[in-house]
Amino acid sequence: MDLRYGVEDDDFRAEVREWLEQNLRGEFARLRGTGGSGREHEEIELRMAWERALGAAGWIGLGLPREWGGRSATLLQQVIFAEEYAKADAPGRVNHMGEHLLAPTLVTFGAITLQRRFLPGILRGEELWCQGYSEPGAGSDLAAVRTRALLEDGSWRIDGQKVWTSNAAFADWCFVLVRTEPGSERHRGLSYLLVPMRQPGIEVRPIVQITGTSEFSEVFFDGARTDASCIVGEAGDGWRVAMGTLGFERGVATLAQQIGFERELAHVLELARANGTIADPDISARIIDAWIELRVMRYHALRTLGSIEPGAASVSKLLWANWHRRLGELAIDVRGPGATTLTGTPYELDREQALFLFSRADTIYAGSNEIQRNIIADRVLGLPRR
Amino acid sequence: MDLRYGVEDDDFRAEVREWLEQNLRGEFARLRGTGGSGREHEEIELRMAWERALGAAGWIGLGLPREWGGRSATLLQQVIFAEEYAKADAPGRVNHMGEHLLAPTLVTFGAITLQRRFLPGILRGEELWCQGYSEPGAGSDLAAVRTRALLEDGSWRIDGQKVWTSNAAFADWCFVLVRTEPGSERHRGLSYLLVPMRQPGIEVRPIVQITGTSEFSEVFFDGARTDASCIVGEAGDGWRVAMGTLGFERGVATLAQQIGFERELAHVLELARANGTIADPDISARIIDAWIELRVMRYHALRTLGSIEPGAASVSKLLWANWHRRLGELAIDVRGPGATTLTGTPYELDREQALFLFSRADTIYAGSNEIQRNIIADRVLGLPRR
Amino acid sequence: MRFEFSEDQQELRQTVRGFLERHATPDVVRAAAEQGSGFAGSLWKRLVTEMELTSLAIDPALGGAGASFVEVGIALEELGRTLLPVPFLPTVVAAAALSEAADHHGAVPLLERIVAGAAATIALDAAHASATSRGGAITVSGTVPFVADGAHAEFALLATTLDNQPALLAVELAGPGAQLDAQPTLDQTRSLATLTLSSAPAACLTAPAAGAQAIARARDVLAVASAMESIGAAARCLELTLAYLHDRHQFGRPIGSFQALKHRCADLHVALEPARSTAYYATWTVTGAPDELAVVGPLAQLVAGDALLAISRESIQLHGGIGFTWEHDAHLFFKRAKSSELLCGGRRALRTLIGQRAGIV
Amino acid sequence: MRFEFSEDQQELRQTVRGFLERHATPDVVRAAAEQGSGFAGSLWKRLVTEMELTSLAIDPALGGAGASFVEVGIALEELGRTLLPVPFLPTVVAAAALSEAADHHGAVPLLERIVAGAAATIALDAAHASATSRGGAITVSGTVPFVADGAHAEFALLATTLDNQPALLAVELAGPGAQLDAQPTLDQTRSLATLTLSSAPAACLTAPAAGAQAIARARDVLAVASAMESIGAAARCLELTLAYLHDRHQFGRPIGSFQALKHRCADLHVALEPARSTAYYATWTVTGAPDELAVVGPLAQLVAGDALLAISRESIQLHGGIGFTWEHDAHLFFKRAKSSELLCGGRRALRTLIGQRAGIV
Repeated sequence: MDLRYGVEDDDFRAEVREWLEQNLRGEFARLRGTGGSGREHEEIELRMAWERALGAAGWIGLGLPREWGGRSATLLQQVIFAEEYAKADAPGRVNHMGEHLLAPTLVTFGAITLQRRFLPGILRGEELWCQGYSEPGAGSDLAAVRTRALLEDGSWRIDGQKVWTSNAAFADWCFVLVRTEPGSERHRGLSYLLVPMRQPGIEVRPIVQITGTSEFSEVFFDGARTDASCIVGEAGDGWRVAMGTLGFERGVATLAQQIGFERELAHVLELARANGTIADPDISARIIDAWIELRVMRYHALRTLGSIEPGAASVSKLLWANWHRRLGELAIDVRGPGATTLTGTPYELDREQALFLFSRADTIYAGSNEIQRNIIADRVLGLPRR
Repeated sequence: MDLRYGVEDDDFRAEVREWLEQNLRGEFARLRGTGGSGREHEEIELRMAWERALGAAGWIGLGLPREWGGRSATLLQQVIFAEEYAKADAPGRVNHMGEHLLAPTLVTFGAITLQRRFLPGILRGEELWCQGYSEPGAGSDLAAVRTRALLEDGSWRIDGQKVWTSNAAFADWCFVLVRTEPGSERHRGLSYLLVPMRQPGIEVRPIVQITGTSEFSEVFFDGARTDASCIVGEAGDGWRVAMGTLGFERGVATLAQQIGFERELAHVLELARANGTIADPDISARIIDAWIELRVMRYHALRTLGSIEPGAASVSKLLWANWHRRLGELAIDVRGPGATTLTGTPYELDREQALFLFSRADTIYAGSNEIQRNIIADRVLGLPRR
Repeated sequence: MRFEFSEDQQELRQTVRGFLERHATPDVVRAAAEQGSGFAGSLWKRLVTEMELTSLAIDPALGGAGASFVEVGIALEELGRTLLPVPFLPTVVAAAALSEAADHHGAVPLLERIVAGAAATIALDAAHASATSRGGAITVSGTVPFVADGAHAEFALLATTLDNQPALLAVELAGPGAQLDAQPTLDQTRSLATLTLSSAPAACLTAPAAGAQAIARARDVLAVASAMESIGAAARCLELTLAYLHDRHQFGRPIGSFQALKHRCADLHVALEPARSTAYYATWTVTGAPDELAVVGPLAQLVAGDALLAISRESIQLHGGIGFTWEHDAHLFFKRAKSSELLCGGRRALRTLIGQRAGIV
Repeated sequence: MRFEFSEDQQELRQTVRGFLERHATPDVVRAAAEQGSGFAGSLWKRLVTEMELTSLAIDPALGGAGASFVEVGIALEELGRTLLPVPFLPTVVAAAALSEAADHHGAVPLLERIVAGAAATIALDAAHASATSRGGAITVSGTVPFVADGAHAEFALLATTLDNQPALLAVELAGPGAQLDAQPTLDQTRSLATLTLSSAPAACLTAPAAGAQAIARARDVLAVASAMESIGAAARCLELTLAYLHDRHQFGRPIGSFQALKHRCADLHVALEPARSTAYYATWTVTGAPDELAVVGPLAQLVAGDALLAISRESIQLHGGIGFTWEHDAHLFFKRAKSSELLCGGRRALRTLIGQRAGIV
């Protein structure tokens, strides 16, 4: 057990910091603080340009092997990059799905032709991806997927509907879980297809959320097409591939996310000091508790960094989602009665109001609290299923 | 809606108060505050004499029809009696089971011969009862009862084991749920027998609790006997009779119990003022919350008094059990570090320590929190079973 | 002693519920909230003139129905179920305050206007404005935030100081020196405005020594009204959630059959029902036991608010993704819950007030 | 950076766990708790002489193993699992404080006595006693409550004032002027005593200006030790509970298959594992990052204590009736949890301390 950073880590950190400082300038300067959870609608075009700048400098796909265009960076280096990125308040990434979910999936499960075709676009920040997993009838129960695809004349024809898709409005491609064996049930007969978004058979309808903004969309497939080769793994093997996707994160994003959380908490504290609510013992206790829990999350993320144990991701998700939702409630309580009115119409939210409302989704998306508890009970604690 | 007491209620209250004042004197004076939950071991003999005094004055079985020796008292009068009894700090009743569970069961389901045989003993305070429902393998799942009884030579022969029986050590009789049809399962084939406790076939072993005292016992039946006539309802009809028993209380005891809760809370407040912990915002908040919740329980008990709706008793049980358990935690926190040492050996607890430890049982016995939530979800909210 | 509502009261509830189920549909509520700056104007008119709901507890001599506050509470609860944006709550609390000042100069004509269909509002934090009298003429100045339904009311009852004494004043909102600015709201089913007063003419409704008590009592009545509204909203929100748990299937069964969700719903029921009992008790004390109101009013507001917050919070979670959409009504209940809590000064302030009035702290 | 324990550390854990599983069985713990006034004497002797656990982090020059506090933490965690009543925690915290005062007069012989098998205790609330020096001789007087394992220790480290300056003193418990009264305890697996000092001779272990800091640091090390002990107890308590949920059948299935219970157990796991991470991190800071200790020590104690309290509380509930019996071990964990919380001054005091040290309040 030794929790100090090595000299090479410090050097790497200095390199990242230097690059960010040199590049978050000029027109990119106004990207600081934009995008991210609840603000995906901000500065889309410029954030795409920024993604390409990151790619050109080799900061995308850090952890991928050099032969794939990555840097073969260690997990700790990936954390350092993500932490420095967050500390610089650099903008929310428009291609999180492509870099962190699809790229490792292609490396692990994809044919070499698919790797050659798609990895460069991701690593250069030029092709953006979205995820097509959930459906209206398949949310927590993902295996109930009904969107279907059939091979016709050398290409897949896709019909159905996906929902809760982030960034669908500007993504170039979508990785989609579909049923390719008619009549198959549950986890069997599913396939993992790569589908171009810009085609007549696809319609994207934004979902307006309780914040009044649109973070997610519905995606309708009506005779959409993709080439027969655009399948990751074998036909029928989609469940295994999709589940593999969920295991790649291994805690890097969690540690970086905490930098943003620290900033949000600092802002709440500042506000409580400014408006005097810090003198309320209830408010000060909740702020200290939030600070404590954020430290605890950090220590826990450090201990479990790289863990592929079942349930590690579930513990992490429950921790941060509940913490962030409580922070939203704390922020709005610090604001007090003034938070009942808005800064403008239509439904223009300030920082605390947006945090308060948007954080209600944290415990629902990307595996609800309930699903995470199921996973922990079944797979970690080994409690009997019946 | 009119929440005032009528003149006749005030008169009745004055009569009860007067009698208690005149009679909790002399040797009975020292009974004030004895007995009750967690202190059933106190002053047993004298409390039995007190029970007979209550019976002689006609205060037992108030709600029973006059033809059975009761007073045909209204529900509100029963509440008034119980409240005044609690306000006088009169001792915990040694025959709660007989008066409030068995007596109405006999009136509703019992043969007239059984009513004639057993009601007078209960109403005179001369025959004390205990309840034989739970078993080691049948706790929350009462229908799993395995204690068996067979008719042999004009009497029932009973073999098996009951557990969590209050007052088993001094009760004269026990009402027991047993399986009388060999091979029957679940709710079928059960019968409700009345069994004399003082016989060679019965052994009572006290269960030591986490308080170091014994509130409950195990009761072993090894060829115990009772007369063939000592069955309430038909053979095989025991489940219906036993479930009927659970519905008789209708909120009277709940309102009286709150008088004792008020006294306990007042004591905690007094202690917090004396030792200065009331200045701790956390402690004062918890005391105010406890006070608020106790008022809420009172209003709710008044609204639901007499209710036979499914779930009313479950809501009431959850409310008071959780409240009382929290009060135990509050009491010990008000005591502070001093509560880590005892006043004497072996394991002599003071008031707060006893409250803290004993109240852990409140959410378990008489239908655990989990069972109450099941009842509410299934029978009140109508949520689907599967 | 009987806790049940009388037959007349039960009939009133059925009548109001039936009317609202027909007319205050989710679409109507939604349209008023999103487009009408928080005011379902035509429906309000029918509630006032056809149903005569605002004059329920007003003296029959003035054209009212002469009922107790229990009847008003029933109407509040039923309106709470719908979240319909109408100025009912401030109007009936104003009517209650005016009725208690009815022997005082100026109250009677205002009550008659309410009977005739006027909406009123009430602002009870005396810190925001102050008044002076000169030669019998009173003028008031100040800036009063968060005036409920201010934009739809004809006049306001205002807690303030008159020549440095606490007093309850009446101010004409369309009169000289009064300016209302409607605010966009987090909870769109609740209309709020800022009232700016510059030497606006006002009438005083309280005797010099009685102002503080009248203000305190009006606040407690407001607390009860808020409790009843919250109970209605909480009950409706729980019903909608339970219905969803029946309908939504995942893993081949209705999600309402999953025990973890069942137990959480049971806990919500255990939060709601005692809060309901408390709110009912509190409505009775307004007329039936005025001495108890100072404790029971805030207490009812606190526990009813807690129940609504707990239920609406869980409602979003139990609905999953759909509960997080603008299109679904779950967020309307949640926003109502939180804004109610914020506007009453927060749960901690209420608790401390109760602790003080109960003699604990 | 690596968070995992080294191979040596993992081996140490296995060795200690193996020994304790063989010898510190529930029966042994029970007998010591109920009959031996909270002291498993013969097993303690083996832990100290055979396993040499108390000298793990003592300088090899004095006969210790020269390990870091991480190794001590591992032993604390393993002992925490058993609830074995032995004076390990106060002895190793005293050893840590003595090691930091090792260049000071008097510390070395005391460390050598610990290596030779002596138990020590430590009392860090300076308010209970005061000392004066006269001609180089120091005497201390006062009444110190809640001295952990006082009855089984040879000497005590005492936070106090020496001539009005904060100082850490060593006092011989069998010496003149020192009287120990063992107290019966709520948590019978924890031995407590009251120490009465009447001009007892004492040795000072800190330089005049360094006393306050040494006391503060000893308190933070104590916090870490308590955290590790709590984590061990919490983990064991959860394991026992999960095993029961597997074994106990009701309604024809193991009760651990009921989803409401599963979700509660999942939440307990989510309380435990991050608290474990925090406690491990804190043990590392004792030697590895002393600057962080002042915040991380109390923080670890707080969250580990919370986890133990939550788990042991739910353990009783999840066990049902049997969990409420004296015979079952569930109550031992619960009583340990609550007494740990009470003895550290309560969760609120800890939180406030952390808030101050973090610069929040």
